[in-house]
Amino acid sequence: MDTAANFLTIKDVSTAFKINGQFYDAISHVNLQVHHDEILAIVGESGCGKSTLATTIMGLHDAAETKITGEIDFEGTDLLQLDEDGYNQYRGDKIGMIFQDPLSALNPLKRIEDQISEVMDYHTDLSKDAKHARVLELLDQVGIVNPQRTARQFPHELSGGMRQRVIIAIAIACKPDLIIADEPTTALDVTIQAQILDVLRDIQKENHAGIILITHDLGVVAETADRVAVMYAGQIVELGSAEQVFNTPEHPYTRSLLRSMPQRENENDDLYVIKGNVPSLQKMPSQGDRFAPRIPWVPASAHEEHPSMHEVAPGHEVRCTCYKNFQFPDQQGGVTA
Amino acid sequence: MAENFEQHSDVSAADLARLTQEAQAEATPSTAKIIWSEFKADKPAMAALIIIVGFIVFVMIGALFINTPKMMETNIMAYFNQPFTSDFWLGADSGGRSVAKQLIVGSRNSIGIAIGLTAISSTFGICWGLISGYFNGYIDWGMQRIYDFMMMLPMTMMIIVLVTIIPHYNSVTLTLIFSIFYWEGTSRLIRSRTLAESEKDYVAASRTSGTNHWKIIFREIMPNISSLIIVDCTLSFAENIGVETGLSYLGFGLPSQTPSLGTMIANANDPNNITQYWWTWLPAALEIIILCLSISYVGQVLRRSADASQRQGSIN
Amino acid sequence: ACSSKSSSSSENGTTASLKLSPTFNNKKATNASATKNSTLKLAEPNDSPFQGISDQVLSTNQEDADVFAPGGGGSLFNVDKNYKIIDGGLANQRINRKAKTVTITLQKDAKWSNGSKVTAKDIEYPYEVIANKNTTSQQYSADFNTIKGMAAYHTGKAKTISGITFPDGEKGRTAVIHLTKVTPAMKYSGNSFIWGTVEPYEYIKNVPIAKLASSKQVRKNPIFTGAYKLDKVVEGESTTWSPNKYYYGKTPQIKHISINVVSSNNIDKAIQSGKYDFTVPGSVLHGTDYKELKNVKNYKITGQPALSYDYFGFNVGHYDTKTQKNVMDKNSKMANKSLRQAMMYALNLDAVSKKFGNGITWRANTLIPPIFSKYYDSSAKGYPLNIKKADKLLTDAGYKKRNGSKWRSDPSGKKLTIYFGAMTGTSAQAAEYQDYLQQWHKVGLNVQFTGGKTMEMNSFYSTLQKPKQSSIDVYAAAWGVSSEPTPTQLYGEDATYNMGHFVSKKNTQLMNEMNSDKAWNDTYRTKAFKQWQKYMNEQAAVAPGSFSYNWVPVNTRVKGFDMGPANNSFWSNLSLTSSSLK
Amino acid sequence: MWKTILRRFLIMIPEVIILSILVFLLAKAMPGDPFTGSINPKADPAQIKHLMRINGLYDPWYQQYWNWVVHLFHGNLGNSYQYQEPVTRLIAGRAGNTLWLALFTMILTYAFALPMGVYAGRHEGKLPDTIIRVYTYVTYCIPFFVILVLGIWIFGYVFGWFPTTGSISSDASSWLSTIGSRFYHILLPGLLGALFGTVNIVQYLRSEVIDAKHSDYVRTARSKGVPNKDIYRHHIFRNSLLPIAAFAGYSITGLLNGSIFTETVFSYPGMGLLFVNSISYRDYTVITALVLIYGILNLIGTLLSDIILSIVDPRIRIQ
Amino acid sequence: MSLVEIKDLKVHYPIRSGFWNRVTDSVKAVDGITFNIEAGETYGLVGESGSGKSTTGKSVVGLEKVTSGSIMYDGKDITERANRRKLDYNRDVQMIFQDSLSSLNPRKRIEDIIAEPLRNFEHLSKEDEKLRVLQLLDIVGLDADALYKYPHQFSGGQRQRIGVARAVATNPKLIIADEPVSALDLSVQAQVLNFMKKIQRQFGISYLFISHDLGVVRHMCNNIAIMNRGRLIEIGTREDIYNHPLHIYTKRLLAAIPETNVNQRAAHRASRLAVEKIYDEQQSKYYDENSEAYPLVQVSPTHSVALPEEIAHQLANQEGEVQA
Ligand SMILES: Nc1ncnc2c1ncn2[C@@H]1O[C@H](COP(=O)(O)OP(=O)(O)OP(=O)(O)O)[C@@H](O)[C@H]1O
Ligand SMILES: Nc1ncnc2c1ncn2[C@@H]1O[C@H](COP(=O)(O)OP(=O)(O)OP(=O)(O)O)[C@@H](O)[C@H]1O
Ligand SMILES: [Mg+2]
Ligand SMILES: [Mg+2]
Repeated sequence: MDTAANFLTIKDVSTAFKINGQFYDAISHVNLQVHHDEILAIVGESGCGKSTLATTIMGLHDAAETKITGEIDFEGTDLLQLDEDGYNQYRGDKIGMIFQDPLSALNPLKRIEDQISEVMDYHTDLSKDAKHARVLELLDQVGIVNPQRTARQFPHELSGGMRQRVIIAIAIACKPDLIIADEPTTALDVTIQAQILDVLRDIQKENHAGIILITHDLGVVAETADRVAVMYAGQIVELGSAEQVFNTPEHPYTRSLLRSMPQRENENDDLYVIKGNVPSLQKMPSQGDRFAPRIPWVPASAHEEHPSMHEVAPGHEVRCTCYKNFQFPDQQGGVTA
Repeated sequence: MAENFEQHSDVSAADLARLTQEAQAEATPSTAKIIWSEFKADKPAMAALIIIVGFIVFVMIGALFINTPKMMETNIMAYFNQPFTSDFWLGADSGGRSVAKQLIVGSRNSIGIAIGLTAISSTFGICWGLISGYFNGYIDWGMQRIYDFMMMLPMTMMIIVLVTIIPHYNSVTLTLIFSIFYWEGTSRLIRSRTLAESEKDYVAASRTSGTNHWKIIFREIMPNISSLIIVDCTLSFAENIGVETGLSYLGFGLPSQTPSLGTMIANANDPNNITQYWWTWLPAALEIIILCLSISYVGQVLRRSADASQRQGSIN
Repeated sequence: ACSSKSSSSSENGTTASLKLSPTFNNKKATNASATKNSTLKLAEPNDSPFQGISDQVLSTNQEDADVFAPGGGGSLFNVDKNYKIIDGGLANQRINRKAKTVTITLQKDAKWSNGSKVTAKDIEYPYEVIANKNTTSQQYSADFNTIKGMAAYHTGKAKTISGITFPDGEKGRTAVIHLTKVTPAMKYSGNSFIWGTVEPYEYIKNVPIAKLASSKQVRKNPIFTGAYKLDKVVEGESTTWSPNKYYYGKTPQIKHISINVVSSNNIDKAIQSGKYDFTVPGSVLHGTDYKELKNVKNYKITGQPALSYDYFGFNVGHYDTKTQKNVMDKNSKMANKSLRQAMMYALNLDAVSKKFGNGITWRANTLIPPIFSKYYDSSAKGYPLNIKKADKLLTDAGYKKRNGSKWRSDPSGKKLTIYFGAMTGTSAQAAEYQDYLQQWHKVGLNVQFTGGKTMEMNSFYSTLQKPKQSSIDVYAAAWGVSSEPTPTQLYGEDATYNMGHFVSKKNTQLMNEMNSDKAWNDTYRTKAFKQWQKYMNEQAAVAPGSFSYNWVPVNTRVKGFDMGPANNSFWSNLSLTSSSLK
Repeated sequence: MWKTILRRFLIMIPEVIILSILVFLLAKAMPGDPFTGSINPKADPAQIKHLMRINGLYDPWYQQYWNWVVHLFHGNLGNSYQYQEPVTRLIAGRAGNTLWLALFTMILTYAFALPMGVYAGRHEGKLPDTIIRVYTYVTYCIPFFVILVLGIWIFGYVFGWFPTTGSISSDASSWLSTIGSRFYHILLPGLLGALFGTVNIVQYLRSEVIDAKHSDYVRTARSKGVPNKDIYRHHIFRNSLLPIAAFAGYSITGLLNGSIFTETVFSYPGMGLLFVNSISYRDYTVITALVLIYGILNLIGTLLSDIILSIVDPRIRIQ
Repeated sequence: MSLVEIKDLKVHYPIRSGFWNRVTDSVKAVDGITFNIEAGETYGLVGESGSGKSTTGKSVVGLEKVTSGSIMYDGKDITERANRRKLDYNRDVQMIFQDSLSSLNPRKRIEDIIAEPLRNFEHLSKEDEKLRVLQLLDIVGLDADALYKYPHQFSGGQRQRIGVARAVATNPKLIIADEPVSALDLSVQAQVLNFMKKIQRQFGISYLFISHDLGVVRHMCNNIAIMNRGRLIEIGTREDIYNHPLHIYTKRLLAAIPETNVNQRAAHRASRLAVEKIYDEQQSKYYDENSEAYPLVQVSPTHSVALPEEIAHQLANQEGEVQA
């Protein structure tokens, strides 16, 4: 890939939360790059650290309660070295964020227009009129039919889909280079979801932005993502282009996820069930493959002690060597544990 | 029908005892235990709890040994006796009556009023709030109108009027009069929580399980707002200890033969007493403050342990 | 309760242990600037705002009288130290025993504070207001019926009071009152036949009498005949005054007077912090206050015996509503004189007064307060503590402890429980009442509070005023008396205020004697009063409780203070020696 | 919205009627009558009976009630027995005092409570927060009148900074000094009332601020790059102040209750003191009128709260 | 005879306004729907948010006051409370809720939660009851030590299974499952879906399966009804709906399902946009003048669609041709 387009580089980032006075890693040693003009999807089960990664990039964590290490290189600056004011120069301006719950993410007492133009107050010196015009333009851009009217309304007067569009409008108001969308469609209907994803894609094309799309819906990923990072228990376990991940998934976790999806092919069969649960932060194994307990039939020897990423194809990386000889029990022919 | 289950499960009557035992070993501690361990962890809270319980017990037992009519006899020679003497540890009041003894009996009376009032008004308020919050329609509408009406009544005025009407009023009637007005806060609080709680699916689940309304209200919803109830009760208890003081000050309090913290604090209505005869009112005032602070501290802990069990809910 | 041995009373009657003088002889020189510009600041201790009725005819309470006192209250007559009417006031009075008339003649230069003349009609108008059918005044009493035509006017039959005439016209200076009888009481101010104040007829004539009490003329801009005129009333709170240039008497010497109502809880602190020159004489300060104020720097305590007394009443009968007379019941619980006496002897009134009264109150020995120095029977013994005597009296009368009981039963052997009615008041009073019960218990009488506790004032009086009641057997109460001490209205056969219903031929006769023809002779009248006192003391149906001082702390910057009744120019005699309070 | 307000007023009518009957009956049930209090040898019992009769006090209660209602419709609440003037005028004279004091207390209460609550919420768990919370607990525990009595004693008498009685000093004459003196007289009671009244608001506001701090829209604002102080100014303060604004109406109830104590301690001639005096005097007309007025004020307070809330919070609309 | 026959069911919520706060309008949450649920089958109810699916489900289980129409069970109309009580209706018809946490009383132990319907309907002895609860736990794959724990101590999937255990405790004939898996992760969703199928096989339960996830519905249901604005738009077998959708609304829903086949991403998007375009342009053709759905018209023994008769048949024929 073109390294020049490589404007965000996450190097070895770990984020730990303080629980009962001790720090536990919610994400550990994440390495990731985001390019212009691409949608990078991050998928994984609930609690695997997707949101934590997003909020770490945005610098939204309380310094006293979290410990963040590593480096986030954004267009040559290490974001993690910035103070609050320095961060504010980036937030909203160069990095926009879209949240999951569109109702609570908007201030219930402010009109839509004020909430959108607030971003511009801090990052542009547009006149009042110019801001107003820009608000209408943005609302139009995210597919709101009557921008004039919506601008004057309050969040509770809008439907869920419209609210999510407003949030997108806020996120893109200053044409950021990076947009982080944390489950932007989970709360929405399929039809609206499709529309929102369209809007996201259009915006990305228009602004040449890079988008980090966080979701746990593999369908959404398959439809929109250029590249995919699969996360499990705070680690990226597989990273590659959408084609690579969906057509030739390697990591047992990715393969299990795909298998547990109801699809035309398995219409009448039982679905595949991944054994066990995602470990909680406090119970995270300190070494070895974190997914190993959930595929107990794979011999321990197949796993690395300190699993690292292995490139299986250009741009396609997989954590741990266990992928090499992983098979589902029913495909194995009797080698059940 | 039972066979139906037998067919599909390996569990049979033979396993019952063993499985029950296994389950018991894994059983989650009850809320009471959680609260207790919270207290054990928090030393000041423990101290507060000991103060409250110890004090109440001391006062209740102590009052038994004091002959109230005798105590309330005037002793002219001891008129405003200084405190810290062998006869009068805490001095004497204008009637030469021992402040220390009055404090004990008065505390008993005031705490009795507080307990009675809290019991009556909270029970009533809780039931009212639960019922009005659970049912919608005419029941709720009617109850709300009555509630609105009660809210309109100027409380202090109404109490004063009632106090003047009741011919032989004493701590029991006083408690009852107060109860007429003191359920409103509780009922509002409970109602709003009940409304929220009734929306939850577990209530619907109970209804589809054939549980009747009353059981749902008192066995399903009420336990879920129990932390709120506990906290509300502790706080109103704290508030109720001093509830008659204001009335006593205005001259509508308990009869002088029935000492209470209120009648004692009301000694402060005379600025002379404030400075010169401080022992006639200060101990009672201090007692109220210490008791109330302790109770609110305990309330804090209760609230915290209630929160804690809610917090556990979000950690899977 | 171990005070039984300390019987401290003197053998002969009682006197205040404390001697207070009604005057404060300040020898300091008056500072000129003080006279010119400063304000005399007075406090009126009272728990509620005053009501603001400046008119003595309409108002019944002391606060109103007090805050409007510098205006002179429209008072007609000057008096001597026995409240006997003398010449030299706004008007002079002549009684004609033969013609049965009283002639009242105004001073030549008697003027209202607005400059208009005081007229004969102004003397008559109070009677109209008092007796009017629609009046709000509470002052009308049967005694007024001795004025000719008054009853007819009162019932509305007559338009005017025929018995009051104006020899030189309504605008003149003389009014003559025609009576069906004249009594010696009329010689004294405060009697219940001749009204003692004037009303500014011209000023208020357009206000319907029913509305008078709420009118501007009475509340906001009243006019007066006294030394000072009203500048401003702050409703319920204060009045301010300045000299009345139309005043007929001695020229007032102080530029401004302000009178503020101060809650009785706060009065001690207010005086201690030097906020007021003195409390309005006539207002009430208690014994507990005295303790706080007696040693305050820059204040001198003045005082004189109050026009009031505390007493014990025994319920011995009922009021017959048909004949409108009180009737004694021979069989009533308290009918036995020995019982009543014994109960009085059992009380330690001296000790109680000493402890709670701080010298401001003392045990009363009779039912006429000592301010009436002429009538007061200083030799009366009253009821000092004497437990032995009480026990003996009871035992002799057959009240014995039977069957090992703790309590005495009545002579017929029945259980005896006596109910004591007392009003809820200060904590000191509560302690006193409690003490009385204890004392009675000591002589074996089972006395209990009616209803188990002290009674709220309203319930107390409404119980007592029932024609027949049995819930109160003995009660403690107080009377404030008029400056004319004839006790008929309180203890007469047809007096509704005779709440113990004690009646006897002798009593009626003794009281009649006080105002009989012979009583025009002062010595005879004095003798009659003393005899009555002796009789009442002996009967103990109404027994004296305590007397008290009416006392006032006076700031030492004040000069010319004399609260005695003979000082008819109280307000104009006052002056200040410095411009600010000390 | 005015329709809703009007409807609310209509709903109030039956409540007020029931209250009036209730109060009327209760007042009559009190032992004694307006004239028992004036027992003294100067007043003749016969005359007092006469006064009772012409005042209709011997009529059956429904008759008396009916007369009272009829008069009410003529704007006449009857005459005070104690003050011998029309109740309307009497109360009009006192109401101003009470309402001024209440208003002033309310302003002070908010002036104290808002900064305290916000500060405590913002610095949750720190020392100032702890101090503020202990302060609220202590004031919560101490009966109101104790605060008043201690206050008047310390600041009124010991230091002598404030007047201790009345609503205006007797020597205020000019327009300016009148206002000044009135203000000076409500200063101490207002301050003490505020000291007491802050408790609820502080605690409520504190938890609102803490909630708002952790809310999603604040997170959105931070992700917009809004500096911290602006987040507090534009988002947290505003949003947590709204529910407090609605308190204003409800706090009328509390202030009116408190007025009974404040006015008694400060001998401040307002409606509260008038009520206490009227009770012992059995001044029925005044008692009835005052309870009714307080009741109606309570109702208006509630209504006011609802209206304020619907104005400031776009989510709530009275249609 | 069908297990449950729903006929012209309407649930309207009143909207009050005006001076006297009178009912001036209503939200037609469910506006005249008719369908039958057969024994042992899974009936899917699909639609956008707010289309009235939950309201329908709640009406069937008796939680919602029905405005008009009937729900016949066992020959009785159970929209009446008395009939429900007489039949012990909820013993036979139970419900599984979307939010597993909120549907389990957080203050009750698992034993009491599962035993609740037993206590109301079966009145077993203490021992029998405990045994039954243990069996149920075993059936839903939970250990006996769950017995004395509280709901929050379980994972989402486990909680949902507890909900199922409660629903099957009285051996019901019909379970209303209102979006039982939409809050769950893929892996847990698989677990719960498998499990629901399993107990259906074991106990012969019918499901009314409410969801807006068409992938899940396809996996679970034999018969599917599409709901839109309180009305039924299309009813058919899985085959009918997924392969021969007639109504544009159905087509639009189907087109919006994200496709996991990365390679056909572009094509899929194009077809979706095409459907979307038709939907926007031809609204009037598919809805009546009040933009409400037409009454259902049967186009095949299993397939009905809410369209005017001729258009329906015309479309059905076109479909057939395309197939052929
Ligand atoms: N502030 C916090 N303090 C402690 N633990 C936290 C905090 N925030 C998140 N966690 C924990 O960190 C882990 C990762 O959480 P995160 O929210 O990033 O997951 P996620 O992948 O976004 O899940 P979901 O799909 O449910 O949103 C979880 O186990 C969560 O419980
Ligand atoms: N109690 C109620 N009062 C008024 N309207 C209601 C009520 N309950 C539901 N509605 C309305 O009825 C319509 C149907 O609601 P319902 O919950 O049945 O939809 P749904 O299809 O289940 O939606 P979702 O997929 O969001 O759960 C919605 O427009 C909703 O706003
Ligand atoms: Mg997340
Ligand atoms: Mg739903």
